[in-house]
Amino acid sequence: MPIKTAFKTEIEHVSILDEHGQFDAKLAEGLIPDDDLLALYRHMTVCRHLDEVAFKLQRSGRMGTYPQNMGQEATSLAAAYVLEKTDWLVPCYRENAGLFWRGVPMEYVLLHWMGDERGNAIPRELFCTPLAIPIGTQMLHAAGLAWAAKYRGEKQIACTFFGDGATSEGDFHEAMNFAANLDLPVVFLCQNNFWAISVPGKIQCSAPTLAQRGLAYGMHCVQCDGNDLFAVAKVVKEAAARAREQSRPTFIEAVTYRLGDHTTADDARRYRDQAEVDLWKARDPLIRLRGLLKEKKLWNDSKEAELLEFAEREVAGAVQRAEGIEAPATTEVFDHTFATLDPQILKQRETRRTSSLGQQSGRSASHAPAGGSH
Amino acid sequence: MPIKTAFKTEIEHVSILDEHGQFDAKLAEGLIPDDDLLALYRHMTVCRHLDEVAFKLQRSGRMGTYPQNMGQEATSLAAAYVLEKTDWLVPCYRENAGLFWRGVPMEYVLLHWMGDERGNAIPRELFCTPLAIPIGTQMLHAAGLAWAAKYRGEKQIACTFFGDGATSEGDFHEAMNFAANLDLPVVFLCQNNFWAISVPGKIQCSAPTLAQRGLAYGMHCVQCDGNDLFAVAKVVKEAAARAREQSRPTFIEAVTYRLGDHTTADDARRYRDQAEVDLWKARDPLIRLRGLLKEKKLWNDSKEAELLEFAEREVAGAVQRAEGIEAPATTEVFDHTFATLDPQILKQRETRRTSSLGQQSGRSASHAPAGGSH
Amino acid sequence: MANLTLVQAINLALVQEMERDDRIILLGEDVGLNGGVFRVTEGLHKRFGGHRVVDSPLAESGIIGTAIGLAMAGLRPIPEIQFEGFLGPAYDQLCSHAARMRTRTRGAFTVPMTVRVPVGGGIHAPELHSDSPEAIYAHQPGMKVVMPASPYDAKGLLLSAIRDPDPVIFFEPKRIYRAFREEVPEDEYTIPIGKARVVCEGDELTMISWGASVIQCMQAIEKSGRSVELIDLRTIYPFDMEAVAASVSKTGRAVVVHEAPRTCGFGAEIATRIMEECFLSLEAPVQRVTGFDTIMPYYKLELEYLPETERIGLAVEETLAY
Amino acid sequence: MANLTLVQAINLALVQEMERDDRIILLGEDVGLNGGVFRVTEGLHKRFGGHRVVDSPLAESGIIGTAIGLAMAGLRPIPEIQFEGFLGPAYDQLCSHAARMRTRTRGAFTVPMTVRVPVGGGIHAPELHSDSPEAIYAHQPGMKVVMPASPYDAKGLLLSAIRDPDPVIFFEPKRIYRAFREEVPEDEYTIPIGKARVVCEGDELTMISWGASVIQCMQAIEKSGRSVELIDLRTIYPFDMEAVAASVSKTGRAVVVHEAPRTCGFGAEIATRIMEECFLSLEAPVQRVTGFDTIMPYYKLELEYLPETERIGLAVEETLAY
Ligand SMILES: Cc1ncc(C[n+]2csc(CCOP(=O)(O)OP(=O)(O)O)c2C)c(N)n1
Ligand SMILES: Cc1ncc(C[n+]2csc(CCOP(=O)(O)OP(=O)(O)O)c2C)c(N)n1
Ligand SMILES: [Mg+2]
Ligand SMILES: [Mg+2]
Repeated sequence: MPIKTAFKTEIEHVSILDEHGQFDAKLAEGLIPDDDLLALYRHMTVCRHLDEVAFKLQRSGRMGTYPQNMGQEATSLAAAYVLEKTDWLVPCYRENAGLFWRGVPMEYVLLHWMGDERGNAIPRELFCTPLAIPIGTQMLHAAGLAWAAKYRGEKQIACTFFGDGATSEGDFHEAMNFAANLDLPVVFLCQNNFWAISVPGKIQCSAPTLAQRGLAYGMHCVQCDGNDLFAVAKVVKEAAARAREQSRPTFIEAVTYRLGDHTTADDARRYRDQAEVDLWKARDPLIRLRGLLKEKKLWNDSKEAELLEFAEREVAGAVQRAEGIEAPATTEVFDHTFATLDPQILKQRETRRTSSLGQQSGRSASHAPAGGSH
Repeated sequence: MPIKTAFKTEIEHVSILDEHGQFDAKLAEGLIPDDDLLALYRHMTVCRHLDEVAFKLQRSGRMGTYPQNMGQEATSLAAAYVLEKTDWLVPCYRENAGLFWRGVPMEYVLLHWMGDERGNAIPRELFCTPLAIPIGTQMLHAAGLAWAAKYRGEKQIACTFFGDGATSEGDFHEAMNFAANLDLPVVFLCQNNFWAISVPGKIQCSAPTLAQRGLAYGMHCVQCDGNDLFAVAKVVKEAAARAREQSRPTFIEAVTYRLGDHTTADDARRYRDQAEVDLWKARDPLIRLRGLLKEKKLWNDSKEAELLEFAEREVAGAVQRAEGIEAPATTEVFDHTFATLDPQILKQRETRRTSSLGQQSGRSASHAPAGGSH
Repeated sequence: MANLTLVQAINLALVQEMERDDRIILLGEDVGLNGGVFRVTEGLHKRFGGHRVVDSPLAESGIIGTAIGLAMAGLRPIPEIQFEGFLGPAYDQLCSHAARMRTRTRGAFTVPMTVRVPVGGGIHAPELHSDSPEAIYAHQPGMKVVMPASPYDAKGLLLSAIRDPDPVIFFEPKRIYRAFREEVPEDEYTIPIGKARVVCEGDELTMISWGASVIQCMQAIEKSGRSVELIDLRTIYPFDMEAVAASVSKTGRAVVVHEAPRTCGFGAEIATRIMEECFLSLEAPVQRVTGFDTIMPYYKLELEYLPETERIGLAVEETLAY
Repeated sequence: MANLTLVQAINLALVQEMERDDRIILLGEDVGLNGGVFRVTEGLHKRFGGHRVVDSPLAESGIIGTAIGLAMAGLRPIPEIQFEGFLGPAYDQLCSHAARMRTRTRGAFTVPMTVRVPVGGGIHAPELHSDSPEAIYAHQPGMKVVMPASPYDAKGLLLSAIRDPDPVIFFEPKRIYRAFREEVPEDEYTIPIGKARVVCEGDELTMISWGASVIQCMQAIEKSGRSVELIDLRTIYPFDMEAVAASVSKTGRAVVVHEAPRTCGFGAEIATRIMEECFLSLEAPVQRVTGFDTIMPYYKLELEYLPETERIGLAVEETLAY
């Protein structure tokens, strides 16, 4: 036959606990015990509260630009929940819930947005890389981290998070392609929230699904409801197994939505309809989880009130720790450029000057009459 | 249903004149009249001869590194044949056949490989961009050229050529994504010859087909036998129509093979089996086209002998013109940096010097005793 | 004549030039409905439509690469890169293609494109939103690099850049996007690329700077009480060596101020050229007041990094005392 | 002790260091079976296997980006970029990540990676196979830049680079890959990063260069018959200003030679530093003999572009006559 089929495929969409409270108990079987469910709900609530507090901190000049995570908490949290504690989390900047679950202290993320690199000094034993500012670049690091584990024969994998916008960058493609062709144990978790600042998803990907990005690499790919803790847990768990056992990557499109502005520097009303936001408010992962917990008789209003108080205390404590840290010393501008500073940086460090005359006698350079080293 | 199908697709493979001489006359209908078929065969033969001559020129030191096109002639030729004369051809460096068909003088390509930029000064009315050295970068220019046509409301489209290796570059992804999401009239024609220098195709794309790269963008994609003039003509014709009429891009995987080394600087015996090469020698586009012509009683051995003589004359003429051109003037190092040279470049041009003392009095700078502008 | 910020002056220049020349297309991330994250393209989408003010995919190489194609086809694209820290992914298209196309093709193809990029520190922004990569692009032959330091200059230089037949990177110092206003004529005017501006005259020392640092220089000069001639370079490449040499020949002393790291910053080029051309007039070594040879810190420490009034003032004193 | 070319010396260093340290992984285009397009990794794939010598996809950002991940995990990747002209696509990963990781994370993550890159012109190669971008990376804080000019140095510097806890770009001047041989000890030895080599002593003028140009300098000096001290920088960043200043303080005159374009080339930094530190000893302005401020031409004209013996010789004469 001169015209034959060269390739044929299908992509699945997974949903377990939907926006109407429909719950597929069979698919959910064994995924999340009730105790954990409570812990996860509490965790999301704390994260949500952090967003509110951070917003106010920014508005009152106590913090720089901050990107709210509001509405997207379920995705990174479910992933962090099902992964091993030694699997790499390679985030972008809307993964507070997952990072905190892993154990990153809340004040680290606050410090980052307060313009302080100490917020990135995440203890290595947490296996989290710092928030990534240049979009689309960190997935390559995830591929390298996973590669290192494979090279060493360890069963560690890497899970990397990014947005719909990030999938437009060339580095996204290269990361997916390296992982697929070199058989690297990576989970690529795209949080499709339909917007990249003001640019709608169709400008980033006009295909029917974002999930099909993975087909380009012969990678297993799947779409799930990103506001559904169970669905994300299920697909990430399967992807992790595929990575751990077969050293094969997976591409996951988690469909979600950011309920807030892009960052505190943004005003989303300029480019999107309130109707759309309202639609997604109804799909909030917290609401549906609370609904399920109530249905299961695990939750009630007084517990909720208690939880909110707890969240306030937690977040207030983190803010206090972040704001209470001593100001960074000016020497910090220099000290981490290299493991060992070269003479030139040492001189700049010592004198705080770059002009050669100013570098001749320490901090308050005298007006030396003679030139350099002669 | 909690697990449903989010996406479903198939990709076709098109073959019309296969390596065994099987010819699907129905699919071929109206594609290439017999007269043109003869002209195309002649053209490919000339191109093939050029490869042999160029190889010898390189070996005898009369030309720099040269990439033979041998075995891949059908792909770019079929594309150039079905496109309008005003459609952009945006090549890599194995598209001699297509470029010459369009009208690029053979000596231009020779000059390029002889280390002479004049080989890139392709008259604009030919709508061909110069050979691209950095792999994977030119597809973005094709997207821009096509975009400009669309912006102006012209029915012009762009067809860009690249290898399997090129599809690993981030720029490939960005070009495909821009074209798909901004609805640009581009034909992306990948010549999958299974090798990127010594690196096998599976390292560039481990998916079952390269064609499915296009699925990531919701782009129409198709695979064809790249050594089959008819198949390529058919898919490019359809892609061109899709571009011209609907302003939609297409991704084509043309399966082919380079019969020679990567370039004259390469020795393919280091990394690939002769058996593989032999297999593909039997799939040579020239052989099967000659077979068809003979079957159609349009060709015989004396015509072939005549043609070989013609090819020798053609190529010899081109070599003569390329070698006969006057040496480039040293001023050429400077003259095209900007439309108007700035004072600094003018001074460098005038003095052929970069040292300030040497720039004070023309070519043979005197040993001026005094410094600069005082 | 209106009293405009730098953002408004650029917006005005874009509006007027787009009215005049329909070959102009703006493209970039969020340049459309949103008017750019700094609102420089505010209102243009509405005025000129989505076909001329195009929200692109989030891909800097793609933005520059397609703009190169648009320009090769004869249009006048004005791509915006959202922050200078995201020029990196476009480095290859800029340096391997945009800057080389005319030379490569002996003029058969050219790239008349103006790349708009906010630049520099001092606005409490996140990482990679505060760098100063002008020297990187000044080192690339075939590329012009412009950086205005005032609303008036911004409009005049942008018009020149857009009309230039070759690629221009137009750096917009974000620290002064809204820091002050200036009278900017409604009428069309251009400021030639390659010509510096003498901000204030003086005969004891020449200070050379560009972009937002010019403001710090002005403050330092005022504080110093000395007679310093301040030159705002306006164009980084090709830079106005004539103006610099004329001034240093007069003063015999020079200080260069920029935000980028010192090593291989554009200050090195200027200092060397001064030495080359004014050797016998030089009374003191040319001094560089710049960023340190370290990574631009997160914002808590950014003012420790940037060349501020005090550091500039010290360099002036030391150079005069030499 | 064997008489080796630069290619062989690097190959030997890689073999020995890979034997010693199994954290080392080589990755890049064609580095495997093919042994690299310059055969620098010849035999390594066979010796160490495909898991340590990895043919990567054709994607420079991917090569550097994954190498960063490998290094962050504690391995010692040695990515190869096939030609310096293809560093462009990796510019962002190098400058936004590799160079910044230690500073960004206050040392929690580091990138001990050595990027091998053939560099420079003079071998009749196609476009973008003959450039010299060392100044670009010297301007990036957090990045070390090394360029040997001899087989002996190549081995010793490469070992230092591999063992360095921070990212190093190791430029290999392809013009002298096989141009001459030198005795290279089998035994392990290192040459410290940041230390220059005095190639020949002299007291009339100091010449500073690096990479393949060192050979041109030697020829020019011999022809000149003058007493010129030639310093081979060996490391571009951090460069050995002490050695340069000591020499220029003695000679009072200096010429810097490099292949890259003049504007913002590393010569500008050296010339400025000399002026800053040896101002009162300088008898003449430091001269730069470099590539022009134009695109590196295709090979028919490349020798007109590169700083050749004659141009260097003229600069020596003029500087001495000043
Ligand atoms: C390389 C790069 N380009 C541009 C930006 C500016 N920028 C910051 S966030 C953003 C949008 C990201 O969209 P997406 O990936 O969908 O993530 P989301 O914010 O929606 O979670 C842009 C353009 C950047 N940070 N990095
Ligand atoms: C950006 C870039 N990286 C590396 C190279 C070196 N190089 C030249 S050709 C080539 C292989 C190209 O393979 P493919 O795209 O399949 O084209 P083919 O040569 O097989 O036609 C490589 C790696 C290059 N020219 N540009
Ligand atoms: Mg998004
Ligand atoms: Mg190929």
